[in-house]
Amino acid sequence: MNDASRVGKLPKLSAGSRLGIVALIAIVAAVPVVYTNHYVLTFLVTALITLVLNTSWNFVLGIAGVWNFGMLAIYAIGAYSEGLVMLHTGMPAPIAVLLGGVAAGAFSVLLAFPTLRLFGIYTSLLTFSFAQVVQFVIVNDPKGLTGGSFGFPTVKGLYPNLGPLAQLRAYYWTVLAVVVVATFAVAWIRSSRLGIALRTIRDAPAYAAARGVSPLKYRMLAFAISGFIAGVAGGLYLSYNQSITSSVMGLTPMSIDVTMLVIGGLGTLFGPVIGTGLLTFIQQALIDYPGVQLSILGTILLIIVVFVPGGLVGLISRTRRRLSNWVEEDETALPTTEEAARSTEAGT
Amino acid sequence: MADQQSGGGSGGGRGLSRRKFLQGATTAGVGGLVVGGAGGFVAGRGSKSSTNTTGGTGASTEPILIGSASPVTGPFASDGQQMVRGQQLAIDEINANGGLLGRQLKLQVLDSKAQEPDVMKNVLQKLVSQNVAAIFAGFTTYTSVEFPIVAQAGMPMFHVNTWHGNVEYVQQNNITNIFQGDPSETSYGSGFITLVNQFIDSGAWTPSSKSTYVVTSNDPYSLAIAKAFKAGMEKQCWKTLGFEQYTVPQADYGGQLVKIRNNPPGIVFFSSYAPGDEASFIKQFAESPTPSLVYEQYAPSIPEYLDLAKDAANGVLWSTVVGVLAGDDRAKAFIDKFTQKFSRPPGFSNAGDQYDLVHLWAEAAAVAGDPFDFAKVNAAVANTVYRGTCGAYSFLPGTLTCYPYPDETLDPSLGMAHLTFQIQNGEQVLISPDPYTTGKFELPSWLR
Amino acid sequence: MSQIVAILISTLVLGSIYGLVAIGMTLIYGTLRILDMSQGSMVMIGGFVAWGVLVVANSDPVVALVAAFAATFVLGTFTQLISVQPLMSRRSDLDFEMVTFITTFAVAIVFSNLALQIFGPFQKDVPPVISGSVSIIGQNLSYQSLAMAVTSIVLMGALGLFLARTRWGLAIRAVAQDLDAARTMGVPVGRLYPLTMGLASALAGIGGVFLGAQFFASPTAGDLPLLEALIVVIFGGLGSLSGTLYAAYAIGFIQSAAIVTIGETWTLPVLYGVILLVLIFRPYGLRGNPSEARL
Amino acid sequence: MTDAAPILDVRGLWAGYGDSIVVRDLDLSVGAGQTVVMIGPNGHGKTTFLRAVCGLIRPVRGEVWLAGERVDGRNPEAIAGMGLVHVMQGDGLFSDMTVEENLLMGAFPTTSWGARQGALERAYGLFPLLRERRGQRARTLSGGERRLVGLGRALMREARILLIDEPSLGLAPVMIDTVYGAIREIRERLGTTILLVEENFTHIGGVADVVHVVEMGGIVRSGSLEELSNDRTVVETYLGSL
Repeated sequence: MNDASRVGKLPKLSAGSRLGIVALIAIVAAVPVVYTNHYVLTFLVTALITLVLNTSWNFVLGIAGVWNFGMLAIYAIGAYSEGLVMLHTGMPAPIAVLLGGVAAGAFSVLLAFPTLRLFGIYTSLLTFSFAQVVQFVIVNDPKGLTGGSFGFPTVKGLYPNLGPLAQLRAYYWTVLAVVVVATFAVAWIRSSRLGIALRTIRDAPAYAAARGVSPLKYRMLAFAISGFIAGVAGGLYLSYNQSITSSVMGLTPMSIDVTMLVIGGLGTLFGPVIGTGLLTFIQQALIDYPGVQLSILGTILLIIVVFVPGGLVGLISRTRRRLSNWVEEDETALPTTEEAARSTEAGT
Repeated sequence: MADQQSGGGSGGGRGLSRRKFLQGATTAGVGGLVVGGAGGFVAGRGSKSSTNTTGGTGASTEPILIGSASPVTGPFASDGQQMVRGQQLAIDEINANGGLLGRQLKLQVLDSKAQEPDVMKNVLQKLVSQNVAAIFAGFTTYTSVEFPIVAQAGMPMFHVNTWHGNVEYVQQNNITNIFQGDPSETSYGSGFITLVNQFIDSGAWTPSSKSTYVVTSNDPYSLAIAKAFKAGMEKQCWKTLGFEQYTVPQADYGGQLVKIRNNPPGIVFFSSYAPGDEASFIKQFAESPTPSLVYEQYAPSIPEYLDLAKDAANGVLWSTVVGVLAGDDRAKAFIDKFTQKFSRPPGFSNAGDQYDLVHLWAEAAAVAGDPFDFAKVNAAVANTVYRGTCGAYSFLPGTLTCYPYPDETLDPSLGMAHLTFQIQNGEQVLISPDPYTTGKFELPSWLR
Repeated sequence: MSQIVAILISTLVLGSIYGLVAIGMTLIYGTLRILDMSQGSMVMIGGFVAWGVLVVANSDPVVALVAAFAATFVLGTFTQLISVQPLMSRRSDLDFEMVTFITTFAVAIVFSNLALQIFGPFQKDVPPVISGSVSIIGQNLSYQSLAMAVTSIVLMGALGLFLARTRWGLAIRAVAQDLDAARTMGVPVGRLYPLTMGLASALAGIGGVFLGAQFFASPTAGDLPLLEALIVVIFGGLGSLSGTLYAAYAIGFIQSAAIVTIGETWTLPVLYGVILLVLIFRPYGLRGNPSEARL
Repeated sequence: MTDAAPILDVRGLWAGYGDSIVVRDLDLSVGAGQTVVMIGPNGHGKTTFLRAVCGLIRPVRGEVWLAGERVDGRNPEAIAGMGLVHVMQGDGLFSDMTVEENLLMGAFPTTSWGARQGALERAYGLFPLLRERRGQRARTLSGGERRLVGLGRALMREARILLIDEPSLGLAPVMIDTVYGAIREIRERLGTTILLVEENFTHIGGVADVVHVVEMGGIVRSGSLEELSNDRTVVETYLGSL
C-alpha cells in the first residue's frame, strides 16, 4: 500500500532475496565456463534472446494490461531494421542493434494509437492484424529489401572474428547482460510513476481518468519501451543467427512464447524467466519426439492456466505465503504441550 | 511476504520449529535440485557422448547414429514425412543386409519446422553434439547460416534445398562435406523452355499466344522456380501477362481465373508446394478451360495431388529436377517396397531422393572403411557416381551439387534427370528426357 | 460484366464460408464472453469426419453432415468442459476473456497436432456434397457453393429462431445478459454452457464438411477459416449475430474484389488493412455493442 | 399456524465474499403463508443473506432448509427448481430481451414451462401495464416498470417462497406505492409466502407478519411490526422516525 513512498525504487527485497538473485545471475553466467557443449550453448543463447523478447512482452501484456499480440512483428521489425542499417550503411553491429530497437520502438508507438480506443479482445485482434500485415509486407516485399520468404541476406554477427566456442560464450554473456538489464528496467518501471499509472489504467480506467492519468501518454511510453526492448531482442536474434525469416513471427512461435509467459506468470517479474527457462528445457527434452512436442506443450498450457492460474510464480508466492502462515501460526501459538507435539509431528 | 527476522527463538524445548524445519527442507531441496540436476545433465551428456566416441573409434557393436533434420511438422510436413520414410526405408534395408561394416544404423529424426535460422542451428548442433555419422537434411535455410556448424564438425550432410545460393556458399567457403542431392532451381528455367521449344518445333503444340500467366505461392521454393521460369521465358520473348503470389493455403481461384479467361495466355504456370492448392486450381480451371498449356510445379509430385484433382488433372504438365524414374526397374522396386511398408506409394521427389542419398552415403562410408573418418567419407562421396531411383548422382566439384541432365550434361549416366511428366488418364507419364520416358506428350483435351 | 459476376459469385462462396464458421464464434462470445479459438479445429474435424464418411465408409452426404454435427458437438462440449468450465467459478478473479482465449487456443493446438499424428500431414479429398454447376454469364457457380450459401443462411435463420422462440434459446440469451439472474430462474448453466459451445462447434463442423470439398481435409485446414472468422467477427462486432452475417459477406466481397482488381498477392493485407481501419474508426465493429467490449 | 413445518428454515448461517464474512450466525424461519421482513441498514448483510439462501453464494457455515429439505451447498438453479423465487436487488432483468421474453424466463423450470401461457395471462391480469409493454426491450423501461417486470416474472411459476430484495430501492415515492401495492396483491390474492428485505419501516405497513432487525450480519430484535415500532430503543437506534 505504501507504493507512493517507493515510487522510482526497485521493489523492496530482503537481503536474502537479493543475495539469491545475485547468486542466480552468477550461476547462470558461469554456465558457458563449465559447459562447453555447443549444442547446449546454442539453445541457451536462443532461449536468452527469447527471454529478452518475453520480458518486453510481459511488460505490455501483464503489467500494462494491453493485449498486444503484435509483439513478434515488433521483434521482427527490430531485426530487419538492424539488418537494413548494417547492409546499407555499414554501421557496426552493436549500434545497428540499438537502432533496430529504436525503429521497433517507433513502430510500437504507432501501434499504440489505435489501441487506445479499444478494449480487451479487440486490442488483441487489432495488434494481431498489424502483425499479419507486417509479415505479408516482409514476405511479399516488392523491392527485395527483406529477402522475402528466403530470409534476410546474411549479415555479420556481433563477434565475427571469434572462434565458435568463444563466439557462443560472447553471445551468451551479451544476451544475458541484456536480459539482466531489461528485467531490472522492467522491475524499476513497474514501481515507478509510469508503472503505477499503467496499472491504474489497467485496473481502474475510470479512476485513472478522474485523476487525470492520461492513457495516451502512458500507453505510448509503455509501447515505446517494450518496443525498444523487443527490437533489441530481434536485433540480437539477427546478429546471432546472421539471418532471419518471417516465419519467426508465425503462429507456432507466437503460441510458444505466449505459453512461456502464461506458465511463468503473466505480469510477474520473474514469470518470463521461469516460463522461458522451463519451456526451453521441455522443448529440448522433447526434441527427439517432434510429432508430439506441440501436443504436449498445448496440454501443459491448458493445465497450467486451468489449475495454476497465476502461473508458476503465482504458485510459488502462494505456497510461500501459506508456508509463512504455517510458520507464523506455529510461532504465535501458545506453546502448549499439545501444540508442540503436533508441530513436531508435522516437522518430522 | 515471509519476514526475515531470525527465527526459531521460541523453539526451546519444543523440538523442531516449523521455521527451522522449513529452512532445513528448503536448503536440502534446493541443494539437491542443483546438484542432482547439474549432475544428471552432465551425466546424461557425458554418457551420450561417450557411447558415441567409442562408436567413433569403429570397434564397437553399438548402432551408428544417423541424423535427419526434416520438416515433420509445420507447412512442409508432407515433404518431411516423405523424407523420413525414404531415409527409414533405406536404413531398414541396410540393416536387414547386415548393416554398414557390420554395424546397424539408427535414425534420429529432429524437426526442422519451417527452417527458421535458430531452429536449423539448434537441430544441427544437437545432431553434431551426438556425433552422428551423417546428416540428412531435407530443406535448409536459404542463407546457409547453419552450414558452418556442419562444416566444422566434418560429417557429411546431404540436403535437397535446390537453391543456387546454398551451393555457391559451399563453393565460396571451400566446404567439403555439404552435398546438395539434386540440381539447383536455376535448371527449371532452362529445362521447361527447351521442352516447350521442342513441342513447337515438332508441331506437337502451337501456342495460342506467346504469353504466360504465372501464379506462385510465396514460399522460397515455389517462388524461385516461378521466377526462373518467368525470366527464362521472357528471354525467349514470351510476354508475362500476370505474376501473382499468394500465401498457402488458397482454395478459391475465381479472381485469377477471371483474368486468365479474359486474356488467355499460351501457358499457365502454377508453382506451389501445396497439393491441395494446385488441385483446387486445376479443378476450377477445368470447369471452363482456356486454350493454354497448364504447367503445375512440384505439387503434382506428391501422390495426394492426383487423389485430390482426379480427372481435372489430365493433361497437366509438371517437372522436377529430382524425381523417381517411373518406368525404371530400380525405381519400381523402391516404389513396391515403400508401398508395402507404408501402405501408400511414395511421392515422386523426396522419398526416393532421401532413400538414394542414404544408400549413396552408406556405400561411400563402406569404401572409406570407417563412417567416422569424415575426411575419407567425404572424399568418397565426392568421387561417387551412384545410380539411384532418381537417376545418376555425381557431385560437381566445388559446389558439391548434382548435375542436371540434359541441362548441363548430355550424359545420362552422370546427370540427374530433369524430369517432365504429363498426367494422362490419371497416370503420371514421364515424357522427358530420354532414355527414361514412359510415354509421349499429348495435347490436353481442352486444346484438341 | 463478367468481372462483376465473378466478384459476386466469389463473394457468395467466401461469404458463406465465413458466415458458417463465424456464427458459432459469435454465439459463444455472446453467451460465454469467450473468443473460442478452437472453432478452427472444429472446421478441421468436420472435414476429416466428412472424409471418413464419404471416402472411407463410402456413405452419403447426409450421413456426413449428421456425423460431423454429432462429432463436433461432442468435441465442442468436451472442449468447454476442460478449458472453460473449470474457470467459471473463478470468473471474477481472472481476466476471463484472456484466460479462455488462451485455454481454447491450447485445445486447438492439441487437436491439430493430434490430427497430424492420426491422419498424417497430407490433405484428403472430400467430395462435394452436391456435384454439378450452373453457368451465369460465363461464370461457373457450382451447386456445392450454392448449397453452402443456402445452408449457411438457413442455419443462421434457424439459429435466430431458436434463440428468439425456444426455451433453451431464451435461456442462452438470458445467460449472456445476466448470469446470476438466469441462474435464479433455474437455468442450469453447468449444462447450458457446454451445450452452447457444442452447438456452436457443430455449426463450424458443418462448415468443415462443405469446406472439405474446397480446402480438403488436413490438420491445418482450420487455421485460415479461424483467422478469417476472427476478421469477420471483429468487423461485425463481437456477439452480434446480424452483424456477423453482414460482415461475412462484406469481407467476402472485399476479398473477391481485391483479388480481381489488384491481384492475389495483396489480398490478405488489404483485408487486414480494412480491419485496422474498422477498429480505428468503429472500435466495436459494425454492430458491436460498446458496453460488451468492456467486460 | 406456526406449528406447521416452516417453508424456509435457516440455522446458524455464516456467509460472505472471500475473506470478509458479512452474515454471522443468523437464524431465521418463515412459515407457510407468512410474510417475513428483514430490516436493517445497508451493508449489514441482508442481500448477502438472500444470495446465500438462494445459492448464488455458498454459505461458509450453517444450514438452509427449504420445505424440509436441506439445500445449502446446492447451486442456485437447483434451489430455484425447488420453488424458491428470488427477485434480486436491481431487478436482474435481461435488458436486451423484451418484457414478454423476460416473463417467459420466469417459467423456465420444466415443471412450469408447460403452463407458461396461463401464467403469462395471470401476470398480465395482475399488472396490466406489462401487457402494454410486452414487446418492449427491458432496457428501455423506467425503474418502476422494471420492478413490476421483476415481480411479474416472479409470478410465472409456483413459488413456495418468494424472496424480494429491497423493492423500494431507487424508486420515486409514487412508484414505491405501486410496487408495494403489487406485493400486497401477491400476498393477499395468491397467498404466497414471502421473505422481504428493506432498509426501513416506511413502506412495510400492512405487509409484514414478522419483522427482524438485522445488524452486523445478525438478527438483533424480532417481533411484529407493532411490537417493534413500540420499542423505543429499536425505533431510536435503528429506524429513525416511523
